[in-house]
Amino acid sequence: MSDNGPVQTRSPVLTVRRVDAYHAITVVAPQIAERFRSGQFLSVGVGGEHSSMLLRRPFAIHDVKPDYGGTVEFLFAVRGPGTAWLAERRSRDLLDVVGPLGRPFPLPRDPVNCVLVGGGSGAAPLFPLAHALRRRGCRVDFVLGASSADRVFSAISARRIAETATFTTDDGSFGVRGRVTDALERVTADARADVVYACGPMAMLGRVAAAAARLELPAQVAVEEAMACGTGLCMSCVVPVVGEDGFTRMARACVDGPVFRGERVRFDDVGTIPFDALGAPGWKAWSDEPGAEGAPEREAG
Amino acid sequence: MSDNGPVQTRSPVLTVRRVDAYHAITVVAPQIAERFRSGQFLSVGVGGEHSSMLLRRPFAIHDVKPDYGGTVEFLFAVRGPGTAWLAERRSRDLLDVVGPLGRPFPLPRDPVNCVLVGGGSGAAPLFPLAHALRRRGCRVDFVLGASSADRVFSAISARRIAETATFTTDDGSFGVRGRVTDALERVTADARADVVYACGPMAMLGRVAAAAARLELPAQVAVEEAMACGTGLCMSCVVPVVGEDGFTRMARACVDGPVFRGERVRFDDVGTIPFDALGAPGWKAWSDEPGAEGAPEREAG
Amino acid sequence: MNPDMRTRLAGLELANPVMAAAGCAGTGRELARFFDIARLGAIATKSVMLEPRAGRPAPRMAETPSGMVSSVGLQGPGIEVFLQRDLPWLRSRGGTAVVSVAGSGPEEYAELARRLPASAGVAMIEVNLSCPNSAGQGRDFADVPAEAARVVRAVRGAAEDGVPVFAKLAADAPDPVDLAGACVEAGADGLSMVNCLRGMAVDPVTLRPALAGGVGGVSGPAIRPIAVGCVYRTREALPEVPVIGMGGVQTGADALEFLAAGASAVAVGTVNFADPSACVRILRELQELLEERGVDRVGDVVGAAHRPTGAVVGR
Amino acid sequence: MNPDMRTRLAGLELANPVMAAAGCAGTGRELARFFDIARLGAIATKSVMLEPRAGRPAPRMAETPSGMVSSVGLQGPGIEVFLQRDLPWLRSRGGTAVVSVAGSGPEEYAELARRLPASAGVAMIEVNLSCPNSAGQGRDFADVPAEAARVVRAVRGAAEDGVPVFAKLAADAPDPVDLAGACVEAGADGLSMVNCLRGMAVDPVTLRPALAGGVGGVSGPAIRPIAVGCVYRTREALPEVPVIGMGGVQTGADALEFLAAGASAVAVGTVNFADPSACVRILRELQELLEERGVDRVGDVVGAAHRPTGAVVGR
Ligand SMILES: Cc1cc2nc3c(=O)[nH]c(=O)nc-3n(C[C@H](O)[C@H](O)[C@H](O)COP(=O)(O)OP(=O)(O)OC[C@H]3O[C@@H](n4cnc5c(N)ncnc54)[C@H](O)[C@@H]3O)c2cc1C
Ligand SMILES: Cc1cc2nc3c(=O)[nH]c(=O)nc-3n(C[C@H](O)[C@H](O)[C@H](O)COP(=O)(O)OP(=O)(O)OC[C@H]3O[C@@H](n4cnc5c(N)ncnc54)[C@H](O)[C@@H]3O)c2cc1C
Ligand SMILES: Cc1cc2nc3c(=O)[nH]c(=O)nc-3n(C[C@H](O)[C@H](O)[C@H](O)COP(=O)(O)O)c2cc1C
Ligand SMILES: Cc1cc2nc3c(=O)[nH]c(=O)nc-3n(C[C@H](O)[C@H](O)[C@H](O)COP(=O)(O)O)c2cc1C
Ligand code: FES
Ligand code: FES
Repeated sequence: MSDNGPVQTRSPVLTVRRVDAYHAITVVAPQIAERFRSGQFLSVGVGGEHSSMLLRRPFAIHDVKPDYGGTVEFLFAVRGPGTAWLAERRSRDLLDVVGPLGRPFPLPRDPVNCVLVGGGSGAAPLFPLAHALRRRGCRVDFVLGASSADRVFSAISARRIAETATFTTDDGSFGVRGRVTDALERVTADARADVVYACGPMAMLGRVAAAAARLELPAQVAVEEAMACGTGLCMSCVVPVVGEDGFTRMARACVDGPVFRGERVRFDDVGTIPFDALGAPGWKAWSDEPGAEGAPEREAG
Repeated sequence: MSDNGPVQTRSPVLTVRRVDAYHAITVVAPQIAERFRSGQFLSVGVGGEHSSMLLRRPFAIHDVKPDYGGTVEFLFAVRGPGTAWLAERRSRDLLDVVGPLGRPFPLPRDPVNCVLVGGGSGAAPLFPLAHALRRRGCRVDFVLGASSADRVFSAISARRIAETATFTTDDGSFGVRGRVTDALERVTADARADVVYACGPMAMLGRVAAAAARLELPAQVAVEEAMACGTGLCMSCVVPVVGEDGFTRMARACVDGPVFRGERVRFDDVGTIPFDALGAPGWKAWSDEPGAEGAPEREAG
Repeated sequence: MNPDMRTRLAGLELANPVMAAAGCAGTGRELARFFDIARLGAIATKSVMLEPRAGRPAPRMAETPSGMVSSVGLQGPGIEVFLQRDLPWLRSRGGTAVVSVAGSGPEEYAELARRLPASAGVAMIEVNLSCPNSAGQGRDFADVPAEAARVVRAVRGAAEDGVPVFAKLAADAPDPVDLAGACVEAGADGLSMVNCLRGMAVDPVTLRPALAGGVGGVSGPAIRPIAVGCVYRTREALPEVPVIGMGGVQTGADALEFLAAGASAVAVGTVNFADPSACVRILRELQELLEERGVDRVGDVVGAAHRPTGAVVGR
Repeated sequence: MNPDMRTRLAGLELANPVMAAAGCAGTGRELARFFDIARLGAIATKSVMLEPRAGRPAPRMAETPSGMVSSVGLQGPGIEVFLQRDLPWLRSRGGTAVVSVAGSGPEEYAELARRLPASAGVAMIEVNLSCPNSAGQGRDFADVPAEAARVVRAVRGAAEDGVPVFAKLAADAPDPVDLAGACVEAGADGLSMVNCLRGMAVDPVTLRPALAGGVGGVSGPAIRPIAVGCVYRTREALPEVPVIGMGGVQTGADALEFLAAGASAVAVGTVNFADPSACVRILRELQELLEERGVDRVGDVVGAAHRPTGAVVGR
């Protein structure tokens, strides 16, 4: 309906490639490519027309190209039956794709210095972000972490796009042994960073957000909460997020996010309903109720 | 387990062809090819690994060849979601196939004259039967009926195999306008028939069986009752069949059939439990109970 | 020849029989990004309560074969915000609003009903008696006919006369038909059936319940035969009572199945998650099916499964 | 390191926890064409009655999303033929026989139990309380705890001491946990759960009920979350009572899900129709999963979902 909202398409697969531990699928989807802004994701129906797998699978959009009117690429690791099915697609197969979904990364107006931190496949949305930042004259530095070398994401293109690219692996099989946060302070200092962008597992994001706060840097984080619909309908993807009015609400990662301001997400309380969240059992006991009008549903970011 | 029982295989598709209104799929399945006798069928899992369509689809085996160690062909019309999915298979796809299933057509010891009557896709099992009969020196004459010309099954090979081939269509678009039974008396007389074999919709089989009885010819009919398992487990495919002891039992078309002696099937009572069937409400009131030992479960044929 | 798709639910006429089910259509805004929500017969809103509610912790959902199990716990902004923000928005887009209400007792339900007059844009009140997702463990309203009747009576008493009140029942109530009868006697103008069935998934890695809430509600195509059975048996017992049928509607053929079983309208729930355009697709498919059959009015197929063979409409 | 797959069901030890479910495994002969039935933990026979029974007219079955709805009506040869033909055959092939019984009242159930001693090769009697497929419309035994208790008491009284008696319950009993409690109090040594849920499909062409019997029983993977939920809640209420879990078991992971929820064994029903080798495949998959997790004995995972996080066996 709205011109920059998501669209649903039956998109032909252009290519399916292996990239280290990942699979990359490119689909022809001009309307998605045209609307896309970095940080947004798409969702794919899996299992075919008579699939017993009802729910769509969400994936970050990794690349968008103008070929064939507009193509969109996503990368994924085989994890369960849905991704296993996707890995078996061949070119010309049709995929049911919805996108672009979610709020994009906010881009700075000025050419500032940006450190981009990614964990595992969570690095995917940072690549189009890096390009967008570069187009605005920003300096980009990468810190990419993974469990092992083959899960480090697109090391070569990271090196190509960024001023510097630092890699960490849990087992030391590539780059520095350790976590992305171990390298973060040095990289932000060297780069004279003005802002941190991060995407990856929730625990990593929590550590990055905390580190950024310590370094007094603003952080934009893109969360990967399990999603059943990806379109804001089902309320399955909630995370506790502090709104501008100071109240914590259970925000939907798919439409209120996936990008939030780092300090707004209550990472320690993810997977719980904080006792002081709006509408938690007994929340009234301690708080002044926010005015009805003032209550923003989209409190995030 | 047993050497001539059915097997379950993951069989690669060799070819998918269109034949008039039908699709023909040939799979490589040496163990099925080797065990096959005409009149038997196979069943195919549809929709892929995570299909919401749980039940296998049964199809008559139309042809068996020695290539690639043994191939098996079945023909089908697209009818619902399962056959639609099958029609989209390509060569090298794997199909989950179980076969051969069911009791085959009994073959005469002597070189007698056989009239083979088929309706629509029901003609499929008559082709391997015709070959088997010819190998035994039997005379074979075909009567094939269908709703319209494009549904007449393999007219050319029927003409090639048989002494004569007569065609009937409901709309007169091919052969004689009318039903197979309209042609049956003439063909059996011309061919000096000793036996009638038939396969097709239940109503047609009923008419053929009645006509054969009138002509005092033995008839072997292969029924196509809806099947959920095809292996005798589920009791969904029952038809009322008179056993050798004179008692009617609800026989399973998939394992007690699909081939029955024509006069044994109570065609008028298909879709009911006849009041005098073994175990029907009140059946005891009128009948002498058959001895427990004497009660053959496989009363058919 | 386009069939006449209008359908009646007690006093209410809908432009067509395809609705979005409560809790599966957001506030309407989310679906409006994919199609014009004024094209739907109606939209049932997420069950609203008096107060804001944070719901259950995540994980709230797990996929199951042809369905899912969920436990959201009625997260919502409360009636104030609903009346000031969500309902006016829905009306402004031409949506027909079936407002679903949930309470902790007859008084809370009644208070909600009082605040939902036709003038606010309420086309119908749907009484959610049986949400296994709600925080409490007991489901007295849903499981005990007398309790359900108390709630329905309270709502019917408090709601405006012109606003039909439908009672929404779960498929795993001890006896859905009994419960339906009790609700109708207590003044329900019609029935919505079915709500989710209790169920659970175990996480294959941790071997713990997959949902934070432990037991949740099963929905989606998996429950369709159970839901169709409930509608069929209720129609048999209460042939005059209008029913909104739901539970796994995925295609126009599924909608037709519910109509034939006795529903006057159908609601699409879980399938919206899988296919955000599902409601309008299903409406189109249903219309095509009716056309193919030569049916003039959708009402002609309602309850067709109860008529003797041969008396089926169309060809 | 092969995990120890033995499991206990009251007095009975099974070689492994994978069984074939009643009415879905024929007499054993049909499956024996695909694998050695002695490899199964046990085979539950089609519920046997005193007299031969012709069952319901066809159509008896319709496919539904990830499941089916069926109404066979307990077609079977009666106890005489069963004892003279089917049971001896099963024993001769080394099968462990769980004999399912169905009757029209406590007396008939008891009479059946009397004729099923251990010496005839009966490892367990399963009391089918709740077959929506049976000819009568009422399901009193299955729905009313006191009625279920009467039947179980009669069977336990009539059955040999050494033969465990399990009560088989439907998932859509008004309160499966209540019913389970009543059965155990009446002497049931364990529980089999779940039997099919009432449901129905409408034929898309005729718009009439797809089954000759109208309403039938829903089974298959579609009902798995409902079944797992029943097992979980029963285990919570009756932690000492052994349970055979069933309802849509399709893979080893599904079997593990039931075990974690509290079942000591699982039975495979509808999936046998889809995959005649399912039972042995599921057994193999389960064994592999336990191996991967480093589990020594299958018993260690039974009820794992009830233990606090971290107390889960294996890694
Ligand atoms: C916004 C977002 C972006 C993502 N981007 C990527 C990406 O670029 N590359 C990539 O490899 N993965 C990404 N993921 C994770 C990816 O969606 C899951 O790996 C995938 O859904 C697993 O499906 P499955 O059937 O293989 O696994 P299963 O575990 O069998 O899935 C079962 C169910 O759980 C859900 N689920 C399981 N894990 C996740 C998860 N981590 N996140 C969300 N849902 C989950 C599935 O959607 C499905 O509904 C992203 C997730 C989100 C929310
Ligand atoms: C022994 C036997 C041999 C057969 N041989 C052939 C053949 O050679 N060529 C051919 O075109 N068709 C044949 N059929 C019919 C074929 O099995 C059905 O057309 C097919 O199952 C339809 O599946 P669907 O998903 O496309 O249709 P749907 O109607 O959507 O199927 C839904 C369910 O109904 C069952 N079903 C529907 N129609 C039939 C039917 N006529 N017979 C059995 N089950 C049915 C399906 O198996 C499935 O479980 C045969 C049937 C039997 C029993
Ligand atoms: C995530 C989710 C949330 C739901 N929330 C509500 C609700 O708030 N009120 C209500 O009456 N029903 C609620 N339902 C039930 C649906 O409206 C519907 O009755 C049920 O899911 C069956 O339909 P379906 O199979 O099409 O989803 C919810 C269902 C789901 C899956
Ligand atoms: C065709 C069919 C016949 C059945 N017959 C019986 C029966 O005779 N006795 C019984 O206790 N359960 C019977 N059941 C129920 C199954 O044993 C099982 O409890 C139920 O189907 C759920 O398991 P599933 O989903 O694995 O099939 C039958 C089920 C089906 C589908
Ligand atoms: S995934 Fe459904 S609301 Fe976010
Ligand atoms: S199809 Fe299952 S017994 Fe014949």
